[in-house]
Amino acid sequence: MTALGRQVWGLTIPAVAWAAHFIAIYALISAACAPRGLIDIPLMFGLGIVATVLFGIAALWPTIRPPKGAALTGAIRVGGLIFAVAILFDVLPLIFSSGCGG
Amino acid sequence: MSDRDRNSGLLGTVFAILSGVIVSLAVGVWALGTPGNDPVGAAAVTAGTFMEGKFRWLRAEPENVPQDWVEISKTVRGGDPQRGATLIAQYGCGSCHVVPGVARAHGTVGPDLSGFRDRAYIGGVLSNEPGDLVDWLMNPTTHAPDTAMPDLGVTETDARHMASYLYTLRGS
Amino acid sequence: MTAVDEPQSYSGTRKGEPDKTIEEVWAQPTGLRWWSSVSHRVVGKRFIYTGFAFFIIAGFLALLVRTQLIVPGNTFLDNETYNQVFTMHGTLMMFLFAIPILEGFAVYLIPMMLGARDLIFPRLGQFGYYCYLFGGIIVLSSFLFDAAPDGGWFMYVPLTTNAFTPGVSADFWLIGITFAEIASVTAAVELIVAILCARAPGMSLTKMPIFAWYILITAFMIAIGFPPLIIGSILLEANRLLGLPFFDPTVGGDPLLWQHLFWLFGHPEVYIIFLPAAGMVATILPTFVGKPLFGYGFVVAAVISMGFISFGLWAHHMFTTGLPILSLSLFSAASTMVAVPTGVQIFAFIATLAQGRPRMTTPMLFVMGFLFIFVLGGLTGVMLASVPFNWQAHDSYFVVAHLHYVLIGGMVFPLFAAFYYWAPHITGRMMSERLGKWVFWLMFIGFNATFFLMHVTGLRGMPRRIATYPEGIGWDRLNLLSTLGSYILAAGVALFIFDFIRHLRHGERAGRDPWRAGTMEWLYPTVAIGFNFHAIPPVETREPLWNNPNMLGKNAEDVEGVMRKMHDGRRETIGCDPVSGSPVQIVRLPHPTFTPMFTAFALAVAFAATIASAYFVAIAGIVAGLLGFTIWAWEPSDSGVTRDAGMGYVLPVNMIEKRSHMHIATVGTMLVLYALLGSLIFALLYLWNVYPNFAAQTAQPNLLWTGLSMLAGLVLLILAMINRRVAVADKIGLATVMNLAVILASIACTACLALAIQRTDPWGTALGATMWATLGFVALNLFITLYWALFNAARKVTGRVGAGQSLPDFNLATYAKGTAVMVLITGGLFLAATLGGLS
Amino acid sequence: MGSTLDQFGSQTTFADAGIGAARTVWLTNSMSIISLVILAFVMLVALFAWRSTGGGRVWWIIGGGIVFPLITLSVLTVASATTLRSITGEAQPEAPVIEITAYQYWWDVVHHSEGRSLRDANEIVLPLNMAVTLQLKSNDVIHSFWVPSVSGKMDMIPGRINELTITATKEGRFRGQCAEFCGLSHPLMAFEVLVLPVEEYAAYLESLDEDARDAVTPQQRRGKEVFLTSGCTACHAVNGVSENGRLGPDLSRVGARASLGAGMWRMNRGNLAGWIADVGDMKPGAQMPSYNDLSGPDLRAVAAWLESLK
Repeated sequence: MTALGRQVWGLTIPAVAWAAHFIAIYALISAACAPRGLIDIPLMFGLGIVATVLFGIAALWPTIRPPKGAALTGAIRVGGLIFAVAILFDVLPLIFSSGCGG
Repeated sequence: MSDRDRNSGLLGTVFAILSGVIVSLAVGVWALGTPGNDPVGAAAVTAGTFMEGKFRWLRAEPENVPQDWVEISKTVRGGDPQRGATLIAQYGCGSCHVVPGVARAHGTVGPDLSGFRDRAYIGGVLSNEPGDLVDWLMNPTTHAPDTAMPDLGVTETDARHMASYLYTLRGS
Repeated sequence: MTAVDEPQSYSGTRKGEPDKTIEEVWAQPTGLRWWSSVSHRVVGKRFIYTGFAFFIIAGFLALLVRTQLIVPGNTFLDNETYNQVFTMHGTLMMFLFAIPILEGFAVYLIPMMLGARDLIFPRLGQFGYYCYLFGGIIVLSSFLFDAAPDGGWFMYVPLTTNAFTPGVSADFWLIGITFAEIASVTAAVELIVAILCARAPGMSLTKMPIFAWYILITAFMIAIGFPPLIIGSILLEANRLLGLPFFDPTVGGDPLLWQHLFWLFGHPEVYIIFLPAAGMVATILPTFVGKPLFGYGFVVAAVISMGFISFGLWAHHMFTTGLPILSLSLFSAASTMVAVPTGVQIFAFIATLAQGRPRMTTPMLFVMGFLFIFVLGGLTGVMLASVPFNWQAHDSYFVVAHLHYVLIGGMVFPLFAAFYYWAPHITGRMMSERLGKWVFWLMFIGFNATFFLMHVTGLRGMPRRIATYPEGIGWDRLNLLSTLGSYILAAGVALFIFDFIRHLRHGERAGRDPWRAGTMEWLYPTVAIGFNFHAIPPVETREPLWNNPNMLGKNAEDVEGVMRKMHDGRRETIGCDPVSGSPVQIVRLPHPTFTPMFTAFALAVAFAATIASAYFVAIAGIVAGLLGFTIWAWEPSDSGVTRDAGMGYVLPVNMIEKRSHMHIATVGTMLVLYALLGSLIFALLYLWNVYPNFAAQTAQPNLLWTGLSMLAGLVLLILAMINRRVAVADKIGLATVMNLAVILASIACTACLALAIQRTDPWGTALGATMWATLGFVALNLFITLYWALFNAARKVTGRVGAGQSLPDFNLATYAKGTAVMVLITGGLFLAATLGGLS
Repeated sequence: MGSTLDQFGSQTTFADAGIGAARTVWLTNSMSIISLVILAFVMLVALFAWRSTGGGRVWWIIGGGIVFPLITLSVLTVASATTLRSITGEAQPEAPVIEITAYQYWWDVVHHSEGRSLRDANEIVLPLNMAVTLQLKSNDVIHSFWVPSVSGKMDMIPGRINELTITATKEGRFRGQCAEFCGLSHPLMAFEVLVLPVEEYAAYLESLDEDARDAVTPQQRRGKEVFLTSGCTACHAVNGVSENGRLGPDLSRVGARASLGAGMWRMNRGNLAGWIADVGDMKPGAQMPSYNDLSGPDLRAVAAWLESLK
């Protein structure tokens, strides 16, 4: 793959990591808080943290070590940062709430 | 662009911004006020009265206008049309009648009261005169026992206000 | 095969006409045949003009709404008419104005900006336009039948089910809009491929004009965002026609499922509308500043993150539906996050302003208006992400104010900037700067007068969508002023229309590159030739007209580039590597044809007949449509030859490999199809999760047949892989055999899946109905695979395909693989239901 | 000029008649002010950028586009989460339960008290300073329960029971309205909330349990007879007179309500008569037929009797 190709991947990976994380958190909340009650709250919490660490690293990776090439490095850094913060924001409700609430 | 053009352009911009701000402020204050609270309207009226006083000479005084006897015959003593409109809305006349100028008064149970002033009869039983109208509004069932119009318990004062409003409804 | 074949040596329905000049080959059809034009310029303009016509109609409806609300208790419109009017206002604006007109601009501009002679699938463009036109006509025609939709543009169930909306008004909406959406999705796939595969030599992704990035991301968002609504609409229509209980809570359906599907589309939709318009701003702004866009990379990153994050906030339209507080907090947090990429873009625009001395032209005025209005709209959007505030403001006039700030500020103002900016390009004349400033100020003042006050109206408790309101509870004067403001706004639009008509005859003639812009669409004198480039110039920078002295220094037709010397007598453009932009192939483009129009018309008949319950006509329409597609695709392949494009590029025509534009389009289509499947799977899991007791009542799939269906899926997958290898190896006879094997496997997959859930009653529970819907969707894909394989086999048997022309089989293999994976996924879900039980 | 509905008060969210509303007002106000300040700031920066030729700086984008929003958003998230918790934290398991079912286009209200289910309609009486759990349901399409001056809104969705805890903190009448588009007469689907001190609330509950007031005058007796013989009882219930009608609002104390037609018209004899004679005009799409076949005196009698039910 060309250097530019790798850089484009560097832009995409954090985005995909965010999407996977968001789907994971949404699925966990749905599994825990819907009438079926597939999993209990502590498990939801634990899996949520695991997913956050995992995808958070994936999202930050290109920011820390951008693929070689100069064309998009700035954009990769900013993009990775935005998505990492978004991942953090998405998990905040899980951390700060004691249950499904309401 | 000469200095003069630039200056007039600047003046124009400042003027436009200032008048924009003033108009927006006035409109905003008016818009946010409740119906009973209208400082902008009051200020406008005050200003208008003041200006009218200053420019009264502009208005020609009418001379020898003949008396309008129809006008006089349809005048209800002690009636305030504006108060009447409010009362018409409060007594719920609009659920049966169309009453122009009263919000949500578009009932189709009773007759349309548009152009009421030009009607010949009231409820098909009384002639359309101020006294009879006030009486009808207070006790429709005494005059027409089979009418669908209920006695609404209208007091005489209220009836006078309402009647005076109804006489403001002219035919087209 | 020699490296460079003689022009006459390739096959094709259209033998090359090398004796013709390039102008003659690209000549626009005239007379009645004008309708058969496939040129991106013509189709783009048609999208723009038609979209604007819908804007005028929808704007007129908005004026009716405002007039009704001018005083309390008004009787100008009765409740029923009012409901129809506000429903159609929203529907027309969102589906038939905003997206199509922006796609029209993209269709018109993208090839010229990127250095292509036409859009990559011209016939698809024509097909999309006619789908849009006919769909729009179907929706609008409901007024003639006195059956205009009146359930709101959001069509919430159960209000729009048969029980509460008998008659055909909702059908008009569901069918007409779904049809028009086909246009949006086809245009999206086409734009993705056009941007990735047809750029000037050397235009790598980082050298693309920023507008192309915006459109690329938008097109991806359309491809993923529209499917949930398409699925939702089909489920609701199936509910209305067949009584399938997807949304009926008494048998395990859920009205909220519709809301989820609708907003899964509806929220990204807002960004789908905003992004192309922001792309216009990012194109117009640098021109008038005279310096390149500041922070190109930041903006690209911001657009990508916006494209993703905007999918994560659909439920913030559902804060009051009683979702768990934890869900609300998640969506609240996700909603606020979208402010970050927005902020990056806004500040990149501001930083661009600081680069030079901006010229205050009419387009710039509109851009500044955009900045003001959109920032305020964005800020109220952040307010709405706060859950407690949302509980008060939701469905009140505050939201009306917010959404108009975002949409009019974020889309209509940039659009008007674009009208003034690109009008000389389209018509060859400049619009009036003087009138333009009047248009701007009327629209700006009118807009703010109308909508700023609505924030207050809403917080004073006025709900949306009410035809009348009682007097004296604090809304009278605000509404009066809003209405007056809307008349001022309308006056601005009217003045614009006057200016546009005036400028067609009396406008000053525009010179070459009248605004001194840097992007390639301005290379030729205004109202340029129909094929954009005599020779496609290599591109080194993002603003070639500024940085390459050759470009504006020479006559446009003399600018050096590839393909100058090609006189094959065919329409062709250069195809490139998606990332680096280096030329990899020559793409042969079709000539004018009526086939797509006929196909779209046949489908329109099918859809309209469905509304009228004339099912035989509908079936006839579908058959005719299928016939249309078949004729469309029947012509022989252009692959298999190599041509010298000049400048040292000797390139294959319509190459057979993964980077082929056809293959990328197939992959793009699979993306759409997987989004559709994903929506159905979401529905399945949602219903299963929310109503466990009804899930338990649904009959479990049969284990044996489920297993067999997965096996059949696996076989299909392997066959598809073999089919590709055979295609690449160019063994025609073997490929025909593989086609037949794929057909058999498709039939086996369909039969096994159907037998697996034969005991499940689609009318019994909503979950059962959704299982059948999923099966139906997979079966449709299997049918397309089957039909395509049959088609390929037929072409090979009849000798329409020669050596080195196995591109259709190459693409079929990709499609069949995708379908096989769908079968495996569906089979896996059924298996899980059987083993884990539905309870 | 007074208004016909001024007795209900306006239905503004800028109010402190309930905990939900009062605790949101400061959020509304502060967010509005901050928004306008940010708008002004961005515009000033743009103006500055317009006039300068110094070139953009990357830190503008980083600062203005990322850092500043993140700080603001964090503050906002904390503020709104705190407010949310303080509102939803009012829920108490032993709070009185009021079951509200929305119909196209009216509200059925059932107070659950000491094992009794006490029915009323279109007027929701709440005890002062006491958390109440509302169980919100729908009989047909999606509606939304909203009393802006008291609390935020909550949807009423068929097949679901949404719970909303509200605490009214001010005596008086407040207007509420359906906030989700629900069909033809959506704009005419309002209601009133009457907040009473706890003792008066208890008395109100007792009054729901009692038979309706007896007909006294000859006209009222005639009205009751017409009511019983004209088919009204198929849909409407009046305690002690006919208790099986459940399709329409309970009329046991209809005359005591301040409004008619789900919060839309003043309760008086004129409006009652107009309503009975021509519902279709006053509320298009309502299920009730228009009784224009009643003779004039009968119509007046029914209206008079209904007005007397307090």
